[in-house]
This record gives sequence, structure tokens and C-alpha cells, in this order.
Amino acid sequence: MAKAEEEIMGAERADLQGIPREKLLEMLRWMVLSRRFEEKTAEAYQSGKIGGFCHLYIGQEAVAAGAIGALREDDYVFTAYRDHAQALVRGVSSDAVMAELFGRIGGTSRGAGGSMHMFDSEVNFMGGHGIVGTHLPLAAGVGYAIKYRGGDQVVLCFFGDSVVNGGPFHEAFNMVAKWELPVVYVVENNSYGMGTDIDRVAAVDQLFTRACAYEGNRAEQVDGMDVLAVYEATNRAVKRARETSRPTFIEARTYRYLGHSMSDPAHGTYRTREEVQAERKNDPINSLAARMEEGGLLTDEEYKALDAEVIAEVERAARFAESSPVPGPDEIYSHVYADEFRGGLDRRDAWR
Amino acid sequence: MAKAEEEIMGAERADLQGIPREKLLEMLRWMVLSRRFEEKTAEAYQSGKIGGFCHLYIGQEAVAAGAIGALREDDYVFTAYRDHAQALVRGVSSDAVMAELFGRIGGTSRGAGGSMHMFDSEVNFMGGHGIVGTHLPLAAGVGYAIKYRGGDQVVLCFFGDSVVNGGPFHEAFNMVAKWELPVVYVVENNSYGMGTDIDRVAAVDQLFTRACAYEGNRAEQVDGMDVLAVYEATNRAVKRARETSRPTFIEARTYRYLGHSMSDPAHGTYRTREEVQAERKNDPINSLAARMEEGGLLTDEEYKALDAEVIAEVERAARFAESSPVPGPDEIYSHVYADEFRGGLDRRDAWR
Amino acid sequence: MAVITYRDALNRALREEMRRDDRVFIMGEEVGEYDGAYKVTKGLLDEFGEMRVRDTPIAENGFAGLGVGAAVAGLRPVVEFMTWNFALLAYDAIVNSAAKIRHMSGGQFTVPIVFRGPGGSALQLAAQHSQVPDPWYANIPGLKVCAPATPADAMGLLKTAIRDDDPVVFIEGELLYNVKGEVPDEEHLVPLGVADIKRAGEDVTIVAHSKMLHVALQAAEKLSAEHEVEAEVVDLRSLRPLDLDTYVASVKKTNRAVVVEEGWPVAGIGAQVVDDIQREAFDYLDAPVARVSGLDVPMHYARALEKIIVPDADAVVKAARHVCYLD
Amino acid sequence: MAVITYRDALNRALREEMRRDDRVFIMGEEVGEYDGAYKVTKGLLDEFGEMRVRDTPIAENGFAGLGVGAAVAGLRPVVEFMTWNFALLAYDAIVNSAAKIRHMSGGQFTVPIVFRGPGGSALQLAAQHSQVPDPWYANIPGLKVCAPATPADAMGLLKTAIRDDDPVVFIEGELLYNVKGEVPDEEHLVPLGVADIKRAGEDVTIVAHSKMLHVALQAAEKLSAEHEVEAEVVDLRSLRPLDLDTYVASVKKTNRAVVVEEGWPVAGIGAQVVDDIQREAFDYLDAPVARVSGLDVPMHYARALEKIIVPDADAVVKAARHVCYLD
Ligand SMILES: Cc1ncc(C[n+]2csc(CCOP(=O)(O)OP(=O)(O)O)c2C)c(N)n1
Ligand SMILES: Cc1ncc(C[n+]2csc(CCOP(=O)(O)OP(=O)(O)O)c2C)c(N)n1
Ligand SMILES: [Mg+2]
Ligand SMILES: [Mg+2]
Repeated sequence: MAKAEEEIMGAERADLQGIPREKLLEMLRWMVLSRRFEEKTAEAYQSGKIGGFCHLYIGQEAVAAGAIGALREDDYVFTAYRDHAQALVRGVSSDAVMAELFGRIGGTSRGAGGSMHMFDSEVNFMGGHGIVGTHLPLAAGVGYAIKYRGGDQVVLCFFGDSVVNGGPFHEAFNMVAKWELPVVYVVENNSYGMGTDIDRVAAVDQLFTRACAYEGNRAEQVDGMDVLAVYEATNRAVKRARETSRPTFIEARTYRYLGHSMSDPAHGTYRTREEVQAERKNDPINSLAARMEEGGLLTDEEYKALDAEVIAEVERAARFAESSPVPGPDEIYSHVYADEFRGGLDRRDAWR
Repeated sequence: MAKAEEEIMGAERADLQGIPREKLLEMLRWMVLSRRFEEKTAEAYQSGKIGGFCHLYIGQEAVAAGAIGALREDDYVFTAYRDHAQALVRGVSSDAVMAELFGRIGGTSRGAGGSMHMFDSEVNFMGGHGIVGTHLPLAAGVGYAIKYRGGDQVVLCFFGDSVVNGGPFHEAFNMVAKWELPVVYVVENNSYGMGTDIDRVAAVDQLFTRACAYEGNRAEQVDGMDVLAVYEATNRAVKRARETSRPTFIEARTYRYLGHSMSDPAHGTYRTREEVQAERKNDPINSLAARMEEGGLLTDEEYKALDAEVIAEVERAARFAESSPVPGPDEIYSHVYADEFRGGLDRRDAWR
Repeated sequence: MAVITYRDALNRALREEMRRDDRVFIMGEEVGEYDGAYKVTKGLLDEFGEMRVRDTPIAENGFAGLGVGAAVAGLRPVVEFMTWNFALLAYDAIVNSAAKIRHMSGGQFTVPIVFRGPGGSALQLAAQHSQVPDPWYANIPGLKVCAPATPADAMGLLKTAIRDDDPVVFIEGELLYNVKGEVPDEEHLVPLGVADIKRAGEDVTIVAHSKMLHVALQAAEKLSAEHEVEAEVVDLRSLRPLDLDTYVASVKKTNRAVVVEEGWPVAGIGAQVVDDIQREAFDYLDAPVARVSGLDVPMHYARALEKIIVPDADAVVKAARHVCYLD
Repeated sequence: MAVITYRDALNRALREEMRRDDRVFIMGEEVGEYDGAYKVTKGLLDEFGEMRVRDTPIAENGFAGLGVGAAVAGLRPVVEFMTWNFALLAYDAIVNSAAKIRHMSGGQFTVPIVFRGPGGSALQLAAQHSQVPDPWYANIPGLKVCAPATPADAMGLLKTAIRDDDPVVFIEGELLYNVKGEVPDEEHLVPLGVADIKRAGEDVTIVAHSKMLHVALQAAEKLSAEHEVEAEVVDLRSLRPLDLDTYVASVKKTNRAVVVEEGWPVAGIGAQVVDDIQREAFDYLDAPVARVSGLDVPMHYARALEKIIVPDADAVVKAARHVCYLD
């Protein structure tokens, strides 16, 4: 083998597209963790340990992993109600996320928020919001605070495709562009808002082109099933935000394998089994693993070990959740206000 | 004079840009009526006969006259609170508009609405709305009703420049484009929303370019001080709406000579006297009159006669308003509901 | 009489009114291809087509406003909010446009529209998805507001609401969709603004609506079985107009009242009912009127706390015993 | 003590708090270059610059939400709504985000934000511009709500609201901006949730807030001068928390009450005050509590009708005489 060739091979062994093996492994682990965690979530939901609305992310893992992978520790993350993977990737402990799903004191919000409202101030994980689109202005506000203080952090804000037709999207996009706020908006275009194909309700063919209406807002479309593509696009956007305090709109084209929430079947009403099966072939975890194996960056054994370790973590999280106490009545009023005022009419709950 | 030349001159005498003299005179009269009516309005406001918020249109007359001039009788018109001229041009009687301003029974809404809320079901004048931008979805709804019934009417909806940054604009534009509704949206870009220069708050240089975010929505920018340009652009848009049931967004660049409302000075805080004076040189009434005179379509005497007739109409309207009765207490509940239910708590107004 | 669910009763009301009047159409998220998030609009797209069963983008303020415009132009829209929690985004369209256009136009234009969808808490949906919007709309002149508790009332009120010439806010119970009840086979209309005595009794009046009617009825059974108290249960059915004649008359008979609601206490529907009772039946009252409401907190996700926050029959029993001076 | 207007008192409060704490900033339509539509923010842009005095586009939901985000990130935004009528567009941001984030995050994030602007009718502004939003916010746990009537209270409450760690809805009186009153020269803070007895009396309690306080005081003077009735006037000042201890104690002394508010009657603030009084002072009441509210209609433009719709002193006098059995 010639020297030059060896060098190239060496380079290939150490990275993919210039992304070092460490980072690749980290993102792979995040995706596997998200997947395994949610498989466990589905199981716990079926057995009644988790209640309420529960939206799984399976299939979309590359978006959270790639985008959050491009952040610094002191940056901020916002997302909608489909938030387990974002929380895990951001570094919220799997114990706390699972305990929150179980509605226990050990949960991120002490069981007050549940599946849709994960928050963790330790890692600037800003929720977990349930009203479609309304967290976009909140993210802009954190961007405003960063600029106000002269910091160089960045806000990353995920949302679903259906958001692009609503007023909050428009108002937020106009403000971040006009005021040059360091916000990276990522639409996770999984083609459906519940049972509605985005093409049936958005008067635009490619969602990222909506940025044309906000000068100063750069836009980019990426393959959201390719974690490296998402990582690179977000890197560019984060750099731009950090260095020039300007927003970017990334459209990540992705796909959710399961139903909209636990009560919605994976296929049937609004999409066919065939469609779902075809999309599943393009699995983000498998394809990264395969590319890493091809590149000599991962062996089958290594992958299996990683998976086993993740499964162990998830099982431990479920045990933690199970053993964490159910919140008692003293929790009811404990976080409504910052002071002792515990509600308008203390004397009204006498009948409980 | 050669035959051909004579023919051309003849053509010029009969029309401008192919618009027949009749139509030109009509639009000229509308503009003069709007102007004279509002001069009277300002006077009556100063003397305390009119109250509340009162927004004058002086300077912008070409937009209402040109755009509404392109409509058929059974089409619909919506506008914001700056609505006197639109009402008059649409054919609401000047008596009724003035009486409404005076808060009298002879007013379009029997004195219930005042300056900001002119309505006239006889001529499909749909108001007169006070919350910025929120009439855009209403206009879309009338467009929906037309399409629902298979009619070929058109909805014309005016709004101010500040509207383009709000959620209702975005939501309405997306729906009319996606559902192909026969709505023509006209932004009256007078550069200011109250004291705010539109360039300070809109992340787009030319407002009409915002249409790029809604495929199927055609956009056009016109000189809003040129009534013929407005008329022609609206004609094109109306034709498209009528024949293909599709929306158009027209940006009419215009200017208001006076303050935002009666309590806001014409210049000082946010714009200079010089700016206002410079804009006034480009007066829409003068320039149409001048072009018609140049083209031999109007003599000075004819113009004076028209003006005198309009002034007489306005004076008559003021007298009508003055003599129309003030609404009595029996009016209070009379139009809240369509049936006899006159409010939740009949027995509560005992103290009046 | 057939026994059907609240959901099917609503579906039947929609279908009957759409067949009866071709100006009636429905729009909202998932109402068409998906048959409705709660399946209330099941089968309507197939029968009536896309113009009359319109799937919308997620743009509550926009499509509510569009509905208002269509109503002003003479159609009779039924706008479905997937839940009333999302209608906070449309509060302006409902309050500033729908409720006021008739008045502002001096009666020239009417706004015959129904805004409907489920309200209240369901099961562990947490703070943003478990709100009772009743007082936010009952406060507004120009609106009418219904909140039916049974399949028959749901059907009869919805049909009346669709035929009504004014804007009606129609708040269904998210947990009532599967509740079954008898519904007349023939056409069935329930007037707006008329309460209904769902159980007769002499000792105490319990006023409730929507989901809380069922809690009140349970409480009444317990009171009868365990405490020898016979409660009269008044179902408000409409929150605007409020039928004060009915509940005031009941209190004049029983001399005691408990007002139950799922929503938050401060300036709730119950506060208004209390005000009416103390004003109109002051001399008949043997005890202050008691209120049982949802606790004054955003809803918790944890089931154990949700159970405490939403009033249950035991709470109502306690309050009733209190006003009967039995505790 | 200087005598200054309510407007200037608010301006002073903003300026003092912005000087004191550089996390405080104000945003809204026309707050900067134009000095505020009602000139409440006069001179602030010059002193504090664009980042701290931010003119916004007309996007109430957007900038209210942006304020919430900034608050969560540690700033202390004051969001001005040009009037509360426009905040219907921001109802979701206030109720679903501001009021709930602390709770939903299990107390991890606080939302120290003030939403302020004028509410109520002014002069002939008609239906869309003359609304009293008080009960829509007082109903919501997670919010605190103020509605001051005097310059001193406006200043003291706004300063406290800005320092408070929870979201505060601050409703000013559009017709109060020019009202003058004494304001302490030194720093002046008024606690949230504490009512104030603005006039002492023995015969009847009149409860009011904001603009209606002045109507109540006028009525009290008339009652004293013309009817030998000495009214005690309680100014609520805060609508959440409601200081029921103060008004209940007053009614226990006077045995009679009239509750006045500018807003619509159904499920208004007054209904809640009545509920509290009848529950806590039942045995002290010599007559049913009377309410005087705005009439149950969208506001008319015509001045003659507006005058009837908004409560005046004569209406309050009538109601007070009624509860004193003098009519
Ligand atoms: C304002 C609002 N309207 C409706 C809903 C109900 N809803 C919850 S999720 C959803 C679909 C959202 O789709 P999308 O934004 O594409 O996100 P995805 O679920 O695909 O991640 C809807 C309609 C809501 N939560 N908020
Ligand atoms: C939602 C809303 N926010 C604020 C206002 C107060 N306001 C009335 S007019 C106006 C400016 C509107 O400017 P523009 O749309 O350009 O119309 P123009 O007055 O120039 O005709 C504002 C801020 C309002 N009426 N509605
Ligand atoms: Mg989606
Ligand atoms: Mg303008």
C-alpha cells in the first residue's frame, strides 16, 4: 500500500465526512438510545404505566441527534410535544425522562408535565410544548436574551411540518430575521401532521422555501434520515448564529414509523403499510452503522455492545421510574407560583 | 392633421390607457368625494360632533377608487378601520357614513359602530374592522362561500402595511392560496403603521414579495398614487379570481398626508414635514385631473363643477347627520342577538 | 329510543343538519379524511364531499375567522376545534369578530356559526391540554354557549345551535364521548338557554353541567343511599343564556345549594350561579351556597393528583352535607 | 409628596425599575420612537436604548411569546399591549405558556414577566376597543392580576409586579392616565394581592377596582351627602390573588355590599366577590349583595348609549340604597 493511500485509508478510518469517530459514535449512541428508550416507552404505555398523549419519535432519530450534536453545552433547545429523544440527546438523564413518563417525583418535572412537557434547566432543555407552533416565539425570546446579554449561545428549536401554516411561525420568523437573533429553526418534516399530509394544507411545495418571506433568514433542506447531513447543516447554521447572530431555517425531511401518538395506528387511514415499509428501509440508525462499518469505524461486536449497554440503561431507567414515588397531595400547589401564594381561593378546596 | 394622427387624438380624447372617460370621471369623482368628505369629517371631529378613534384616508384615495372601481356590484369589500373612503366608493350613501360618524340612528350601523365599523349589506360592504389583520381570514371566508355556491363573485380586501407581520395574514394567505379562493388582497402600503416605519419591523424589503411563500398566490406592486395603475392591476386580479378562482396580492404604494388618527400630528415624531410635503406633490386627485385635462377629457370648469357638486353632497350629509336622532336606550340590546335573548342577565341593569 | 354514545349523537346531529340544509358545512383539523380526532365527524366526508367537510391547516385563528366570514356571507359553518385548548389561539376571532359583527353592523349581518369541540380534562393530558374554557366564553355578550352532558342533550342542542342565527360556542366533554344514553328516534331539538332537572329532590339543589352532571348524579345517589339527603340535580346545559329561573326555583324549594364545575374557581360559571341564587333567593337560603370546582392549579400529569384536582362525587357529597349542616 | 398623573406614575415605575435592574426591558408597539401610544414609555428609549425599549411589529401573539421566552432565560420583560383588546390575539401565549411553564417544568423555570396596557372603555371607541379583560385573566392559575386605580397604586404595584417572579397581568385604566394623585417621593412598593380601603364607612361596603373605584367614591359622597349613608369603599387593586379577607371583614362590619365593575356581568370579577362574601359572611348579611356591572352588550359607539352602559355613580347609589332598603 502506498503512503498516500495509507494516509487516506487512515483518514477514512478516523472519520466520515471529516466527522471524527468519537462524534460519530456519540451520535450513533444517541440514536440507539432514543430508539430503545421509546421501544420501552411503548411497552410501558401498553401496560398502563404511562398515560395521556404519548408521541413517539421512532424513525426520526437522526434529526435530534444530528442537530443537537452540533451544539455547545450552554446553548438552548426547544421542541414540541414529541420530545423524548431531544431530551435524551441533550443529556437529560434517561432515568428522569422515564420517571416523568411514569408521572413520578423522580421525573424531570416531578411528574407534573408528562410525555409532552420535558424540561431540564441543567442542560438548558426548555421543553416540551403542547400547543402547535407556540414555542417558536419562546425560542425567539431566548435568542433575544442571548443578544441582550451579548452572549454567543445559540437556540435550537425543533417543530413539526404542520407549524409552517400557523401564525406563530410567521410572527417568530419575522422577528428573528428582523432583529437578527441567534436562533436555528429546524422543521422536522415527517410529511404528516397527525393524519394530514402536509401537501394537503401548505400552499408551498418545499417547506424550506417559506424562508423567502424573511430576508436575513437563510434556509436549507437536508435529508433528515442522514444524521451526518443534519449535523453538518446544523453546524453551518450554528456557526452563523454564533458568529453573526443570524437565524437559519433547516428543513429536515424525515419519517415517523409509528402512529402520531399511541392511539393512532402506524398505517391505515392516511398512509399505506407499503409506504411505511418503504421508508423503514432507509433507517437512520442502520445506515449510519453500516457506513461506519464500511469505513472500518465500527465492528459488529462494537455495535452489539453499544446496543446492549443502551438497553441496560433503558431497563435501569424503567426500574428507577417504577421505584420513584408517586407525587403526593402536597405537590399540587407547589410549583404554580414562585412565592407562597398557592392559588386564588385557598378555602375552596375544603371538599377534597 | 393626418387621418391616423386624428384617430389617435380621438382615442386619447375618449380614454386614458384604454379606460373610457365615463370610468375616469367616476373614479375622479370618488376620489374628490373621499377627500371632501374627510375634510368635513376632520372639521366635525374638531368641533366635537364625532368622537372616538377616527382615521382619515387623505392622500390614499387612489387605492380605494382604483381597486373598488374594478369590481362588479355583487362583489364584496372588506377593509380595516380606515374605512370611510372605501365605504363611499363602494356606494354607501354619504349621508349614512356621516351619520354613523356622528353616532346617529341614520348611520350605517345606527350609530353602534362609528368611524371604524362601517357596514352596508346593500352593497356588500363587509366592514370596517378594528383589530389589525383579523379581517383577512374573514375575507377568505366570504371567498369560501362564493366557491361553495359556485358563484363568480370576488372579494376585495384592503389592509395596512403593518398587517404583513402578523399571524392572521399568514394563515389567510396560506388558505386562500391552497384552496384557490377568489380573493384579491390589497395592501395599502403607506409606509407607516401608526408611528412605525414598515422597514423597521418587516423582514422583507418589498412587501409584495411575501407572496413567494404561498404558491398559487400571484403578486404585483403598483403605484398607489396612480388610480389608473391601481385600477388596471385590480382588474387583472379580479379577472383571475373570477375566471380561475385564484387569489392575488397587490401592493399599492401610497401615502397618508395626515396623522394616523385625529390625535396624531401629521408630522413631527416619526416623519418630517419635508417628507410629507414632498409626497403631497404627487397628489392622486391632481394628477388624474391633470392627465385628463391634458388628454382633453376634462376642462377646468368641469372639474370645478364636479368639486362643487361633491362639496354640496358632503354638506348635505353633514346636515343629514346632524338632524338624525341620537339612538335611544331601546337600541342598547337591539342588535346583539338575532332573537329576543337580550343578554345574560336581564335583571342586572335595574340600577340604570 | 335508541341507546347511543354522545359521540354518535353529535355525529347524527351533524349529519341530519347537513342533510337538511346545504348551507351547513364543517371545517377543522382532521375532520375529513381522518373522520375527526375523536371520530365525531365520521363518514361525513364520504357523504358530503370536500367543500362541506374541510380539513384545515393548523391555524385556529385563521380558520375560525374564515368560518366567521363564511357565516356572514350566508353559510352555516360548524368549526371544530380539535380541543378547546387550541382555541385560545382563536379567542380574538370568536370574541372580537363572531360575537360583535351583528352588533357593530347595526343588525345588518348575522353570524350563524357553531364553534365546537371537547373541553375539560381527559386522562393525564397535563396543563396545556386539560382546560375548561366555559367562563371565558360565557362572559361574552354576542355569544351563546352550550355544554351538554348527555347524548340526547348533545344531539338536541347541537341541532338547535346549527339552526340558530347567532354564534354558538359548543363545549363537549372530552371524557363524555363514550357515554351512552337514550336518544329519541324522531327529530330531537333542545332549546338553548333552558336548564334541565335531571333528578328531583327536596333537600338540596346541586347545579352542574357537562361532565360534572354525572359526578353530581353520583353524589346524589350516595347522598340518598348513605345520608338520607335527597338532592335535586339541575343540569345547566347552556351557560349563556343561563337559565336562572330554573335553578333559583329549585333553591327556593330546597333552601340549599351546591354548585359544581370542573373549571377553575375564580370568576367561574359557579360564581355566577351563586350570585344569581343569593340575589334571587336570599330569603330562602338556609346556608351559604357552596361551590365545588376544579382546584386552582394548572392540571398535573400524574394521575393521582389529577384525580384530586377534578371534583369527584365525594367532594360533592361533603359540600352537600356541609350546606345541610350534617358535618 | 408630588402630585402626578397615573401615566407619569407608571413611567416613573418603569424608569426606576429599569435603572435598578438591567434585566428589565420593555417591548411593544410604539413603545420606543413614539414614546408609547399613551406616552407611558416616554423618554425610555433615549435613556435605555433599543435593546431595552423595543418597538415591535403588530404581532401580539409573537411578541408576547418572545417576552415569555426572554423571561424564562432570565430577563424581566415588560410587554406592553397598546390596549388589552389586542391581547386577545396573545391569549394563548399568556395562558398556555406564561401561566404554565413554571408548573409544567416542576418549578425549574420561572416566568418573571409583566404584561401591561390599558383596559376598559375610553370614549366612543366602540365594540372592539372597549373591553374589560379582567375575568379572562383572573380565572387563570399561574397568573397574578393587578388593576390599579390611583397614581400611587399604579406606581407601587407596577414596581412590585416587575420584581415579582411570576407572570403578572397588569390592567391599566385607559381613562385614568390623566388622573392625578399624590405619590410618595421615596421608593414606593405596593404588595400584590392586598386590597385597600379607600374610604371608611359603617353602612354599606362598596367593592370596586380601576376606573370604577372613582365611580364608587363619587357614589359614596352622594350617599353621604344626600342619603345619610356612609359607605366603605374597598379598592381591590389586585384581582388575583383577590384579597377576600379585606372585603369580607368590611362586610362583616357593614352587613351590606355592592360590588361594582366596568366589565360584563356573567362570571365577572363581581360574581366572585359575591361568592366570597356570601360564603364567608353569610350570617352577617342583611340583604343580598348587589352587583353593578357594565351592561351585557358589546360597547356602542354612540356616546349617549356608552354613558348608560358603563356604570356611573347614580347606578351605584341606587344599588346601595337598595341593599340598605331605602328604595
Ligand atoms: C394549536 C394546536 N392545534 C392542534 C393541536 C393538536 N395536534 C397535536 S399534534 C398535531 C399535529 C402536528 O403535526 P406536526 O407539526 O407535523 O408534528 P408531528 O406530530 O408530525 O411531529 C395536532 C394537530 C395542537 N396540539 N395545537
Ligand atoms: C392587533 C392590533 N394591534 C394594535 C392595534 C392598534 N393599531 C391600530 S392601527 C395601528 C397601525 C396600523 O398600521 P397599518 O396596518 O399600516 O394601517 P394604516 O393605519 O397605515 O392604514 C395600530 C398599531 C390594533 N388595532 N390591532
Ligand atoms: Mg409532522
Ligand atoms: Mg400603514
